[in-house]
Amino acid sequence: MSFILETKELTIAFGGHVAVDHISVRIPEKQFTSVIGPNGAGKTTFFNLLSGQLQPTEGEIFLRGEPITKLRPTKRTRKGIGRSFQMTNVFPNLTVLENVRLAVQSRNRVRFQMFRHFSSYKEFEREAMELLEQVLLREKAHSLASNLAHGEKRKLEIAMLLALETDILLLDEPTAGMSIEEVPAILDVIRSIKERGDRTIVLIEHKMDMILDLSDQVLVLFHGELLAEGSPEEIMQNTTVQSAYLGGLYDGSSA
Amino acid sequence: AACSSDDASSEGTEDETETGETTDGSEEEATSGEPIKIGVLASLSGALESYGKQTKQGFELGIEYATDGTNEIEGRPIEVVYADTETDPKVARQKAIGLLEDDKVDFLVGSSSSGDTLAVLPLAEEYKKIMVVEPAVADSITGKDWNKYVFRTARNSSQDAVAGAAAIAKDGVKIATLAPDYSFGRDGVAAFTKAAKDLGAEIVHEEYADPTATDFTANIQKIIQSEPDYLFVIWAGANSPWNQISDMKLQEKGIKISTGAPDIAALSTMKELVGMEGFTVYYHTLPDNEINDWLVEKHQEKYDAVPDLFTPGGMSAALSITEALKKTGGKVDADELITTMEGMSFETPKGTMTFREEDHQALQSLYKIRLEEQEGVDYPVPVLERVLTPEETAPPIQN
Amino acid sequence: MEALLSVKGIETYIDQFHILHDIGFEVPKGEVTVLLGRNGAGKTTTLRTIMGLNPASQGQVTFKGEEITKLPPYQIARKGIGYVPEDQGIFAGLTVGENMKVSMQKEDDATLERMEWVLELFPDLKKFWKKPGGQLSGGQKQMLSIARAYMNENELLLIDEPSKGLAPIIVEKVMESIQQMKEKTTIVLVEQNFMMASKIGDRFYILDDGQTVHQGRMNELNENEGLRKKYLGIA
Amino acid sequence: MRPLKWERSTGIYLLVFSFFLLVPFFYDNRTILFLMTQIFIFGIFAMSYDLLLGFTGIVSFGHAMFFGIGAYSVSVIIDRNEPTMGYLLLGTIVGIVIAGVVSLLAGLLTLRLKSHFYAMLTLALAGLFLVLAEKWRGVTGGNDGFTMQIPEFFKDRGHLYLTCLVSLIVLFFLVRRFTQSPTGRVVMAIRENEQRVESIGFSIMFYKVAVSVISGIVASIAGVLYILSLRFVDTSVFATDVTLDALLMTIIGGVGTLVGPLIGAGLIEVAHHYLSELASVHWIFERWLILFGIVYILAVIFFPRGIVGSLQYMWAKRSAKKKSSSKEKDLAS
Amino acid sequence: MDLLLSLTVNGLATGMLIFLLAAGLTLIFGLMDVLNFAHGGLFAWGAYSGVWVYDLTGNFFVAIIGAIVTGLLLGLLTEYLIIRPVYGNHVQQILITLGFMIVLSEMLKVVFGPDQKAAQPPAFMDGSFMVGDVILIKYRLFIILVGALVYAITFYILRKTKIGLIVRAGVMDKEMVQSLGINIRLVFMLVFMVGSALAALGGVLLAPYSGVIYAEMGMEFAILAFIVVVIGGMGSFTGSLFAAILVGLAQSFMAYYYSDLSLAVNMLLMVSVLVFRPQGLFTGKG
Ligand SMILES: Nc1ncnc2c1ncn2[C@@H]1O[C@H](COP(=O)(O)OP(=O)(O)OP(=O)(O)O)[C@@H](O)[C@H]1O
Ligand SMILES: Nc1ncnc2c1ncn2[C@@H]1O[C@H](COP(=O)(O)OP(=O)(O)OP(=O)(O)O)[C@@H](O)[C@H]1O
Ligand SMILES: [Mg+2]
Ligand SMILES: [Mg+2]
Repeated sequence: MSFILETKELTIAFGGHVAVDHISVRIPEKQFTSVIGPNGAGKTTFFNLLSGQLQPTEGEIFLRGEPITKLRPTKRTRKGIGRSFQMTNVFPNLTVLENVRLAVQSRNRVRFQMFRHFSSYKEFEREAMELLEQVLLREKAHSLASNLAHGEKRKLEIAMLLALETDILLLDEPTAGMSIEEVPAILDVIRSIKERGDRTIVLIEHKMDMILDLSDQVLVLFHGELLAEGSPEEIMQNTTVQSAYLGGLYDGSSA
Repeated sequence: AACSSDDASSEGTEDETETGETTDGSEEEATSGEPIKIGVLASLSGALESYGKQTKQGFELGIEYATDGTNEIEGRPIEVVYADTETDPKVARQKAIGLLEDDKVDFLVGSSSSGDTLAVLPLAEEYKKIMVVEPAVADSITGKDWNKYVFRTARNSSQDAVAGAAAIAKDGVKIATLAPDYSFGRDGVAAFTKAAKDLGAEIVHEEYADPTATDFTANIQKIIQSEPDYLFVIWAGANSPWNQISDMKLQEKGIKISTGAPDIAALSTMKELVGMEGFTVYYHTLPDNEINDWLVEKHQEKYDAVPDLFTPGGMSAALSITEALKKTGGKVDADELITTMEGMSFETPKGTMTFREEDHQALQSLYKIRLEEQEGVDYPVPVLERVLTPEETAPPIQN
Repeated sequence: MEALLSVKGIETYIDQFHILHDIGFEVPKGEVTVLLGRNGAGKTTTLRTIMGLNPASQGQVTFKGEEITKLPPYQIARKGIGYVPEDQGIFAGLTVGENMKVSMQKEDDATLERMEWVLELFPDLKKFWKKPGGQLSGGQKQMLSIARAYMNENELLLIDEPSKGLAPIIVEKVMESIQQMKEKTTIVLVEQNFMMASKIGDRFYILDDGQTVHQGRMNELNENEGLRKKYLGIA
Repeated sequence: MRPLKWERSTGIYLLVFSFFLLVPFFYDNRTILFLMTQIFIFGIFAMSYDLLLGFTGIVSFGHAMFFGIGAYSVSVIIDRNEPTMGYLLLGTIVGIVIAGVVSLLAGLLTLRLKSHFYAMLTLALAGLFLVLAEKWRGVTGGNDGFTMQIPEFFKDRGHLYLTCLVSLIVLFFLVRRFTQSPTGRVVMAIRENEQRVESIGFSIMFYKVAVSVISGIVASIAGVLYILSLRFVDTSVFATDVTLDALLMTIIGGVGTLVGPLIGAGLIEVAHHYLSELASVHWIFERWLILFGIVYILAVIFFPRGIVGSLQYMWAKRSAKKKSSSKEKDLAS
Repeated sequence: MDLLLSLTVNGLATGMLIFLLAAGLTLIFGLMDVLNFAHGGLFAWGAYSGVWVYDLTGNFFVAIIGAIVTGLLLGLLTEYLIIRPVYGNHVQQILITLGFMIVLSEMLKVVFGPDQKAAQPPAFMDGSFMVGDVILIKYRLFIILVGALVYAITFYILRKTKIGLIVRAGVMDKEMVQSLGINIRLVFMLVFMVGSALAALGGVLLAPYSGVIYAEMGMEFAILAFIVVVIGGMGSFTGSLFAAILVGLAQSFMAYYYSDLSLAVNMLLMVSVLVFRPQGLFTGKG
C-alpha cells in the first residue's frame, strides 16, 4: 500500500493550548480514512494543517513524499488536496451555480483570462450543473448562496469540493445538519467516489454508522493526540474510545 | 472720480483717435443701450464664504457709486452676474465658462482664492476678456501665470510683505517670522525677508507651522530661543496662533508681535494682541476720502454693518471697470480696454490706485496700524499710524 | 392540556420569497415538540418567525394566550422564550465567558446555579472560558450556543439542530439535559438526528415546502415504519 | 440566454454612448460640454473606484492619490517642456507608470492584511503626496498651483469632449470585459470570501494587487483628462475631497455595477451645477448645499443599493415574483 | 531638560485634546462600527452651541453642559433619522453621513452665521504660569484633567457594565442579541448619543484652546480623530488614548526638531503603525 499523505510530528499550539500534538500518520492512497474524536480534539485543526489554512508550529507534511509544509492553500489545492469546511464557507452573494462554476474554472486552470467573457466557457456551466444535480441542488442553481437553508449550504460545500476533482478529498462533517432523507443521497455520492477507487478520501464525522460503513481505516484524535488507529471494527471495540467519545449511545449498533 | 490725473486723460484722447480710425458707425449705435455684462466669481459658500460676500457687496456698492445709482455707464446699463466658485478650481472654471459663454459677460472679476483665480486666468486670454482679480493674492497671478488681460485691484503677497516690513523693519532690528507651511506662507516670508533686509533689519529665524495645526507651542518655543525683537506673523487659516503666543508670554519676554490685521471676524480672535504694530489692507476708519465715507455710510445703511477687509476691494474692482468704460465711451473691446487701463489711475475707497503698466498690478496704499482696545467694540481696533504710500509698497515686477 | 405556544396559519416572506405557506401547530406545556422535514422545508424559518426574526405577514403566534406575532424579537425573548439558532450565533469576538455574560438576563443566584450546572454539563466551556468564541471548534460552539440558552429561566426553548457536530457522548448529555429541563421548560426542537428526536420527542410535526404536512405523537412514528418511510424516507 | 442578455445591454450602452458622441455636432454650448466633460472624467475616476470597492471589496481612502499623480505628471512635464502631443503622451505614460508602481507597492504592502489597512495606507500615502506637491514648490508651485498650456488640439471644446468620452467608452468596455472575464469572477469571489477562494486554488494576492494596479492606472488617466480640461493644477487634486467624490459617485450610482458610478458622476455633477445656480434665484437657496446634502440622504433612503443597484434589485425581485406566482399557479392547477 | 519637559507637557495636552475629539468616535466607529462622517458636524455643533451658551451665561461649566446637551439631542436625531436605517452597511453609512455632514455644517451657518467666532477660556483658566523655565498653560492642564476624567469614567463604564459587551455583540450579530432579550436598538441609540455628546464636549473644549471656531472645523478634526481611532486599534478606549497622546507628542516634537516635516507627521505616524503594528496599538475591548 502506498501512502499519499504523511505527517511527521505535526503540531500546532494556539497560545498555550496545543490543539494538534505531534501527530504522525500516513494516509494510504486511494483508501477511505476517517478521523473521529471528541469535540475540540483537533480534527478540524488537523485538516487546516493539511490544507494549509494553518501553519504548524512544528512538524512536517508530505504529499507523495514531497514536503508541502510551507505551501499556501492555493498551491496545495492545485497539487491535489481539496477540502470542505465544517462551518459553511461559500460565496454568499454569488449564485449557487457561480459558486460551483468557480471551482470548475479553477480545476481547468483558467485563472488569468481577462478578456474573454466568462459565459463563453459553456462547458464549465454544464459541469457545474451536473454536480448540482448530484447533490440535489439543481433547483437552487440560480438562488444566491446566502439564501440557502443550512442543509443546502452543506450540499453546495460538497459540490464545490467535487468540482475541484482533487486526488485527495478532505471532508469535514459533510452531512452535519443534512436531513435524514437526504443523507443517503450524499452518502451515495461519496460512496461512488470511493468505489471508483481513484481518490483518497479523509472524512471527519460524528455519525458512527457512516464511519463503519465507509472507512478502511480510522484515526482517533483525543486532546490533539493520536489515540488510536485501525480498522473501524477495532476502533469500535477500543474501550478508551468508547468511554471518551462514544458514550452509551453506540454500545451496540443503534440506528 | 473726476479727478483722474493728466496722463489718464491723455490716454483718453488716444482712445478717441483710435476709435476714430476704426469707426464703424453702426457698431457704435448697436453697443449703446445694450447692457454691459460683468461676471463676478467669488466663494459664496464654503470656507472662504465671508471673503466672497465682502467682495460681492463691495462690487455692488461700487457700481452704485460709479453710476450714481442709475446702473448705467455711457448710456449702457450694467448687468452683474455673480457666480459661486465654492473655492474649487474646477467649479471656478466651470462657472467662468458659463459666464463667458452663456451670459456673454464682457468682464470677469474674481476670485476669493488664488487657486480659483489661476484656473480662470487662461480663459480671460482665450476669450479676450478683461479679468480684474480681486482679492486673490498669489504673486504668480501677476507674475508667472499672468497674461495681458489680467488686471489686479487686490494687493499681492509681495505688497503685503513690503508693507509688513515697512511697519517694523529698521536698521538693526531682529525679526523672526512665523508662517503656515504652504505657498502663501513661504512666498510671503520670502518677500518679507527681502523687503526687511532692504530696510536694514536682520531675519533671525523663519518658522513654518502646519497650516492646520492646533498646537503652536513648539514653534513658538523655537522663536523665543532665537531672541528676536519682533515676531512677524503671516497667517490666514481659521485656526490661529494668537492665544498661544500670548500664553507663551512673548510680549513679556520683550518680543513684539506684528502681523497683517485680518477681517473683523478674525480680529475678534486677536484680543491678546492689543498694542501690536502691524499693517492692514483696509479698516473702515483708516482711509480718509469721500468714497470711503460714502462706502461706510451706504454699507451701514444697507447691511447694518461697517465694510470689512475685502469690501473696498470689491468696490475698487467695480470702479476700475467703470472708470475704464467711461474712458472708452462704453466700448468693451479688450485691446482698447487694455491700453486704457494700463497705467490708469482711479479713485477707490482706499485712495488712488494705479495699474502698473508692466504687470497690471494696482499700486495702492496700505496702512501701518496699531491694535487698540476701544470702548463699545468687542475686538481690537486697528488704529492708523501711517499710510504706506503706493510707491512705498510697490512690489517687484515678476512677470 | 393547554397549548403554551400555538402557531396558526403562518405565512412568511423573506424579501420577495414566499417561504412559509400556512404553517400551524400547537406546543403543549411540558412536552418536547419536534419539527421534522427535508432541507429547505422551512423548519428554521418557522423558529425564526416565532422569535420575530422573520415576522409573519399573516397568521398568529400565541404564547401563553397572548399574541406575539408582531412583537420585536427582544420582547419575545423577554417573555420567556429562548432560542438556539441553527448557525449557533456565537459572538466570535467575545470570549466564552463574555458570551455567557451577555446572554444572562439577570445575574441572580438562580442564574449562577444554572451556570454551574451548564458548565458541568459542558466542561469544555469552563476550560476555554477566556477564549474568543470564534476560535472554538464546531462542537464547542454548539455547546456554547446551547449553554447560553440555558442561562435564563425560559418557559419555552426553541432549539435548532442541537446535535449537529457534536460527538455522540455530548449528544447524550444534551439529551439528558433536555430531559431534565422538561419539568420547567417546554421545548420545540428541530432535529435531523432521528435517534435523538425519537428518544426525547413527545410529539412531532413534519414540514414540507413551507407547510405542515403531518403531525402526531412521537411513539406513533417510532412504531409505524410506513409513516417513517413515507415522510422521512427511512426504515 | 446569458450571452443574449449581455448583447442587449451592450447594445443599449452603445446606443447611449453614440448619442453622446453626436452631441457636440449639434449642440455647441460650452458650459454644458464642459459639464459633460467633467462627468466623463469623474465617471472614469469613479469607475476605477468601483473596481476596487464594488468588485473586489477593497476600500481606499486615498484614491485621489492616483488621480493627482496623473494630473501632476502631465502638467509638470508639459509645463517644463512644450505643450505638444508628444509631451502629453509622455506625461500620461509617466503618470500611468508612477500610479502603477505606487498601487503595486500599496497593494503588496497591505492587501495581505484585512481590508481597512489598504484604506488607511492609501489615506496616508495620498496625504504624503499632497505634502510632496506642497513642498516641491519649485516644480509644483505648491498650494497655489500653476496654469499650463495644452496641445492646440485639446483647446477645441469638441475635441476635448470627444477625447474624454472616447476614453470613457474604451475604458468602460475594457473594465467591463475584465469584470465579466473569468478573472473578474474570481475577483468578485474574493470580495465574497477571500479564504475560500484560496482553498479552491486561486491565489488571492495576485488578483487583489492586479485590481489595485488597474484601478490606479485608470484613475491616473482620469487625472490626465482632468488637467486637460482645467489647464491648471494645484494640490487640491490630492485632497480627501476628491476621494470622497469618487466614493459618493460610486455609492450613489450603485456599488459593483460599473455603470452606476457613471450615472452617479452624472447625477452629482448635474445636481451640483443646477443646485448651485439656485443660489442666485432666491436668497432662500443661499444655503443650497443643504439641498445637496439632502440629495445624499434621500438617495440612501430611496435607493439603498445605489440607483443602478436598486433598479437591478427591483427588476430581479419582480421577475422572481413572476416566477414564484406562476409556480403557485402551476401548483394550483 | 526644561525644553523636553515643556514639549512633553504641551504634546500631552494636545494629545489629550485629540483624545477628547476621538473618544466619541471610538464609541461610534470603533465600538459600534458606524462610519460616521457626520461626527465632525456634531463636534462643530458642540463648539458653537457651547460658545453661544458661554457668551450668554458667562459660565464655562454651563457652556460645557450646554454643549453636551446639544450633543445628546443631535445624537438622538442623527441616530434615529440617519444611522438607524444603515447599521451594518458601511457603504450606505458613508453616503448618508456625508450628506448629513453637509446639512449639519450648513445649518450651523444658518443659525450662527458664516463667520468664524472667537472663543476665550474663562478668566480663571486664562494665561499661563512658569515653573522654572517651563511655561505651563493653565487651560492645557485643565484639558489634561478633563481628558483623564473622561477616559477613566468611560473606561470604568465599559469595564464594569455589560454595555460594552452588548454593543460589541450587537455589532457581530444583531439578531442573536435581540433573541437574548436585549433591546439593541435602544442600546445603540444610547451609545450613539453618548458618542455624540463626547464629540460635542471635544468641540467645546477645543474652542478656547485654539481661540476660534469655524464651520469647517468639523471635517478637519474628524479625519484626525478617525486616524487616532484606527491606529489605536478599533474600539479600544485605551488604544485611542495612547494613539492620541502619541500623535500629540509626535506633533510637538516634530514641530520643534523637524518642523519641515510637521505637515506629514500624522501620515508618517500612520504609515509606521501600519507597517510595524498593523493591528493597531491596542486590540479590541476596554
Ligand atoms: N484559531 C484558533 N485559535 C485558537 N484555538 C483554536 C483555533 N482553532 C481551533 N482551536 C482550538 O483547538 C482545539 C481543536 O479544535 P478543532 O476545531 O480542531 O476541533 P475538532 O476536533 O474539529 O472539534 P469538533 O468536532 O467540535 O469540530 C479546540 O479546543 C479549539 O478551541
Ligand atoms: N434569506 C433567505 N432568502 C431567500 N430564501 C431563503 C432565505 N433563507 C431561507 N430561504 C429558503 O427558504 C426555504 C426554507 O429555509 P429554512 O432555512 O427554513 O429550511 P430548513 O427546513 O431549516 O432547512 P435545513 O434543514 O437545511 O436547515 C429554503 O428553500 C431556503 O432556500
Ligand atoms: Mg471540527
Ligand atoms: Mg434549518
